[in-house]
Amino acid sequence: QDKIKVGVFPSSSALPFYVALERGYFKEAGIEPEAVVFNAHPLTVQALVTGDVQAAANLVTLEGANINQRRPGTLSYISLNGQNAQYITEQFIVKNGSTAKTLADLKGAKILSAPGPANLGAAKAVLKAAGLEEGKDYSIQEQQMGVHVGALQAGTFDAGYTLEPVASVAIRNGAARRLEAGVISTYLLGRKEALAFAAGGALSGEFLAKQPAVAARYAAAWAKAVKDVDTDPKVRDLLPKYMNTSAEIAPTVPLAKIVMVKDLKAQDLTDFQKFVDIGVAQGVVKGAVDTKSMVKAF
Amino acid sequence: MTKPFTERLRVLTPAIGVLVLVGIWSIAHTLKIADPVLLPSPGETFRELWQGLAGGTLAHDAWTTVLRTLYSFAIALSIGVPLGIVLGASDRIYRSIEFVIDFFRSTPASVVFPLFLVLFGTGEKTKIAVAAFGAALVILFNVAYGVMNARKQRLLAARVMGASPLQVMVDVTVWESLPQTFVGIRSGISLALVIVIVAEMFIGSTDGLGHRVVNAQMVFEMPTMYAAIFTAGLLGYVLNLLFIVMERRFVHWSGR
Amino acid sequence: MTKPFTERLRVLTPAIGVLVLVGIWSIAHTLKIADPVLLPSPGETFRELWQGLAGGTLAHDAWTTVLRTLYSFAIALSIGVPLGIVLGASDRIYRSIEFVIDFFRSTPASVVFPLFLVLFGTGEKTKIAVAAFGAALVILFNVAYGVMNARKQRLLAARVMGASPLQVMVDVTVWESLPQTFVGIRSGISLALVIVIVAEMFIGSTDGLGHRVVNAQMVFEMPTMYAAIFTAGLLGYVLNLLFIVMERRFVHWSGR
Amino acid sequence: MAAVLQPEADLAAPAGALPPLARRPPRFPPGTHITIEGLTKSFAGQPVYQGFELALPRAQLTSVFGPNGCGKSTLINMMAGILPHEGGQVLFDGKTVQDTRIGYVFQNYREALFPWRRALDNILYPLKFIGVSRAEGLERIEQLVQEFDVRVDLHRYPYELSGGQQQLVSIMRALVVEPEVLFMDEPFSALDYELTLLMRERLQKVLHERKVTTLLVSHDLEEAVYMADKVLLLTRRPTTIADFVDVPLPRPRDTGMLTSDAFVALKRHCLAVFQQAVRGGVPA
Amino acid sequence: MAAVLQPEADLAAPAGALPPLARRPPRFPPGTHITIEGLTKSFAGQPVYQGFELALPRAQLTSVFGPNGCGKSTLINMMAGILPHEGGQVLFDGKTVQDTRIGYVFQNYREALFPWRRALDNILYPLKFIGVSRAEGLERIEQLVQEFDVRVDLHRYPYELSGGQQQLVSIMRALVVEPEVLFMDEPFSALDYELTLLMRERLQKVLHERKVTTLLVSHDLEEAVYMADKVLLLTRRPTTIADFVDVPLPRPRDTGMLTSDAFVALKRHCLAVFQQAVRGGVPA
Ligand SMILES: Nc1ncnc2c1ncn2[C@@H]1O[C@H](COP(=O)(O)OP(=O)(O)OP(=O)(O)O)[C@@H](O)[C@H]1O
Ligand SMILES: Nc1ncnc2c1ncn2[C@@H]1O[C@H](COP(=O)(O)OP(=O)(O)OP(=O)(O)O)[C@@H](O)[C@H]1O
Ligand SMILES: [Mg+2]
Ligand SMILES: [Mg+2]
Repeated sequence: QDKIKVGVFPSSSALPFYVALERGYFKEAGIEPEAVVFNAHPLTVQALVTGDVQAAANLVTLEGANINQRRPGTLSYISLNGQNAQYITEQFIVKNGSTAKTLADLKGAKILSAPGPANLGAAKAVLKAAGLEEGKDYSIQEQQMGVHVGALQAGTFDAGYTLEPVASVAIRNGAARRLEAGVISTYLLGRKEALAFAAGGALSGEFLAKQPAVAARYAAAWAKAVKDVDTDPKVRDLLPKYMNTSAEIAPTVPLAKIVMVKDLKAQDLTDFQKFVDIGVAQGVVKGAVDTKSMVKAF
Repeated sequence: MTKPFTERLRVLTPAIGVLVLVGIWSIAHTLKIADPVLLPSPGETFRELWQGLAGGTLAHDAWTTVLRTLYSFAIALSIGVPLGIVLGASDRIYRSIEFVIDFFRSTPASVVFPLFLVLFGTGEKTKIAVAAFGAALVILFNVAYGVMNARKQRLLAARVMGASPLQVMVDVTVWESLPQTFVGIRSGISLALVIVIVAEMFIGSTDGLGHRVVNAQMVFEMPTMYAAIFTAGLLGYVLNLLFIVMERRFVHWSGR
Repeated sequence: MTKPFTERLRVLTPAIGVLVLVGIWSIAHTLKIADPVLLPSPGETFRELWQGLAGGTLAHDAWTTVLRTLYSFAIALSIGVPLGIVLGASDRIYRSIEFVIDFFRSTPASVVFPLFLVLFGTGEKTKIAVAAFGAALVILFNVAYGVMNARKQRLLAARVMGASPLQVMVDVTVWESLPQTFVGIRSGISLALVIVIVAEMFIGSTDGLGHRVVNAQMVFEMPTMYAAIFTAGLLGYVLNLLFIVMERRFVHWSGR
Repeated sequence: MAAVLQPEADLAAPAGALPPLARRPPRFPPGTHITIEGLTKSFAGQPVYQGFELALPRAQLTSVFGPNGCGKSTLINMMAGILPHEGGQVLFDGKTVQDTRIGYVFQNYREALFPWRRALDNILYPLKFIGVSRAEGLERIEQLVQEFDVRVDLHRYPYELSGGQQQLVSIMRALVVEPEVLFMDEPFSALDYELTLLMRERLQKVLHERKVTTLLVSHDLEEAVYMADKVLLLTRRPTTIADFVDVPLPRPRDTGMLTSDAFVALKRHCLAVFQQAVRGGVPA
Repeated sequence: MAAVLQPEADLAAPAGALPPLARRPPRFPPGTHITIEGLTKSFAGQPVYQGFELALPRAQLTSVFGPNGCGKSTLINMMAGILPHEGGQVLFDGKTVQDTRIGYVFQNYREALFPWRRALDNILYPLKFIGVSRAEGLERIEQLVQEFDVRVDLHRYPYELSGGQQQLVSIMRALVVEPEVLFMDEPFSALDYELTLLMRERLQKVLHERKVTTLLVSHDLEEAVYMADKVLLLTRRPTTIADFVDVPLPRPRDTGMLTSDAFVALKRHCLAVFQQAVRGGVPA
């Protein structure tokens, strides 16, 4: 059994990891994984750099692009989590009782955003695309995910650019209503059905180089789990146990579309490159990155 | 006449604090100063607390946090007290490294997490190390002050009796700084608890009160969250209480 | 003979601390104890620091943070000192609300953010209020201890001269607790800075050192991040220095 | 306890064994200023005073003379209202100590000075409670400096002064308020030879002239008798009055008196009483 | 400075005005135990001692008598090595104070006791530095208790004791180590009448028998002369020696001696010198 430490951000996008763990796919592959939970993405990247973890279950792609830009070959994605209006992750919600029907109706609103320059940048870019100007038409402020529901409930903000499963919690609690989801695809990638690959499962470059065979076995187990996630609704039972999702919303909470790198189509690769380029343009990623160097197919 | 009764009542004094806190909380809840969804009633919270402690996982999370806190506090104590005494004894040396102490005292623990992750890896060690570091600084700072403000006459008395500088330290300086050391100790144990919880929240963890708070917040289980917070505060008080009792025992002479 | 020279050197003592810190940092960097991408060299960082202070936004962020810190500290001081004196003067009262003080001292600021958000909204006020709250607790705690450990004889002397309880407080207790008050003040200003930075990190903010640290961390601009952290630590020292100087002026008698 | 019960007992008087109209029986001689009734005090369960009774005459100086640890400091601390007692009461002309202007020279004079104030400001301090202006205060200090030939730099902080200088400052602080009642607990113990003589001579004159009721604790028998109108001789703990001796020597007194027959006889009497009292009693 | 320059001056001697072979001129009489050379000290820029020179004879008791603030405490603090001086040196048989077993009764005896130790443990404390076991220490204390008729509960904490009791504890702590050199700064100031007499009598006997070199600061002239082999009379600041008087009275002495002609004459002489010295000088 090869021991592998996997950095996990406790949210639904870590599902393949827990599926592979619970269904014994790792064990079959001769891998004994240890989950290392991080509540901050930069710490996951750092752990990959220092070799504290060999893999990440769900690492934000812009973070990955960033570190690869600075230190080429730090990590490679083996699967990507795509999101759009169907596979809802990012979305605008409005507080209960709001009359807004489209993004343009957010004129004059106080908006909260998921934290971090990437999220804030995306929210602003989307609103700009919807014809709103920051400062004049709306104000926006980033807030920790944990306070989103409360802030909308209390009416401190009128609307929010937020992520799943927080949005589902807010909606279920009656604190908010979904305004529009999949906004990155629609407004930034330019096609409603395009997948925005905002996160994915990754392996560290060092791990890939030193233990290619183990990496391959890990990827195989991972692929099996990804398939289950795509096809088997029962995997949702794992959400409450590991991934900060209450049992009530687990059956219905939207999940991203998880795709193994080898299954990515040409259009997907283009969309991914475009997604990262937007990050570069916003200054969230330091410089241009060729996304092909960031992914590895198994 | 009424003395024994008042005496008996005195044991209950700390309970007044609890009552005040819960009272304000109840009022805030009844007046709906905050949305009831955001701030649950004390009743709900205590039900949650009781269930969590009796059968649930709260007891386990609390225990994990306590263990981490005690570990880091023990380390902090064994570094902070001796170092504080040594540094406090020499004004020159203290002034020369004051910068480092004040620097790190003024830097949030969450900011130094990355540094400690590099040094101590991703396991338990980092959480304990950061908390120990923070608490040690506070203890050191207080002890050093206690030493610097020690009554000079008593140090001289020991020296004149033939005590070596080391013996003066052990026999007099330590005692003279004891009241201040207890301030440091109590600041330190609270800080250790705070940092452990913050570490559990932000470095990520699979147990502990910080983990519980973050999770409850994510799924918007406010009673669970407040039960965890209340447990944290309660632990802080109990840990402090230990040292309050010790202090009353040992520092009978302060101010005399 | 050599005195004037050593005297002149003494002014430089605090610089030793800076040298020690930067020295360790350099060595760590040179030995590659941490990956250079994670821990930049002091050189890089200081270049970034310099540019940020000279033309960049670092100066603005630092200034914002300082302003918030000073506001909250001023509030904390004006609450903590009087309350600490009043509470410390009566053992009974202090013991009765000790629970509340220890409770909140042991609760991380990040945990009470949601509560303060509800009370103070999302603006500047919340950040300042949380920091003021945390700092006030620490100041209060220290002042109360200072009062409780005051030399009894001096209080009696004032009373016998006809001072009312209030006058005894103002004329003696305040002074007797002054050394401990300064410990509280210095703990308080550091804590205010820490909480302001944490608030800037976690409560939406568009400026301030905390915001800068978080953003730099997200985009992996390590020199920017360390420049911001270094600025924070430096601010902490400078703010402390203010009170070190004041303390030396006012507390000439401690230990006599 | 006694203090608590007193009013009750008074109210119950008609039914009790007390003579009906004796609300305040004239137990104390006329001219009494300070009355101590039923004073009770113990430390760690061991009594120091038990139902202690004393009347101090107005405008006279009473010397207190007793062995170490018999409770002299305890007594004047209780009288001055800074040490709680378990029973009994101390009244100044029927008033409490709060309504009386007192001066107090602590035995532990060092700790009683405020190190954050210069000597001068230490002396001026009590004046703010009796509404005396700073200018007037400085004048009074100037007068004291003249009177007692003070050669201390009053602009220094107490911890920069020698032991005797500190004690001198402490004495000046007690005198500057022109007290009605003055407590002095071994006030000359650290003063030099000449200053002690000067102090004794001037002080007894000044206090007599100004009609200050004074309690002086002293271990120097000669001093105790020389200064006094009455000498209070105390026994070991539990403390009782061994004797309360009148000193009917004329004033103003001078050093010549020290060798007078009357003085020597008084001294001898006091010493005899003291020695007998000391030999008895139990160790504290 | 003087201390620093001394060796240099010695080396340069052949070229200088000093007599060539006089490395250590026999300036001090034989039998000298403590030598003070060129002692210099100032506070806040104002000199207390300037090139102060003194030789104290072995196994004798020297009383120091001088006005308040002249620097008596300062002098013995410097001798005991707890106050730095700016120049000069103090040697005990050519050794430094570190190599000498000393006892010290502080003028500020309260602050010098450790409130976290019971009186008994305070007295035992210095014994650990001279390798005396606790059992032996307790024996010594028992002896002291007998000798000085101590009636203090030594199991109390210092702050539970009266002023005089604290001072007594402080004296016992200084004596328990059986010092070679004993410094006492107004050691009897708070003791009661009888205890003072007892202390004087027993102490002068014990110290003489055990050949302890003693420095006693006292403001009581009678006491100073009665106890002393030599009386050191100091002037006001800047402090110089007004006189260094021999007291050739036989030992053991008793109170009868106080009225002897020789004693009275000595006392009168000392007083005259003192008064002249005090009248001169400037206020501190
Ligand atoms: N806090 C205390 N706890 C216990 N005992 C105490 C306390 N304070 C004083 N005593 C005891 O009370 C007695 C009286 O003390 P007090 O200080 O009044 O004596 P005194 O007559 O002033 O003696 P002295 O002449 O030595 O100053 C002493 O035996 C002392 O031990
Ligand atoms: N820390 C200090 N700063 C300034 N002056 C000081 C300091 N300590 C002492 N002095 C001064 O030095 C002089 C000598 O003080 P010292 O205590 O030696 O006097 P002393 O002879 O012991 O007097 P006393 O008989 O009153 O105890 C005094 O005039 C005092 O004011
Ligand atoms: Mg007394
Ligand atoms: Mg002195």
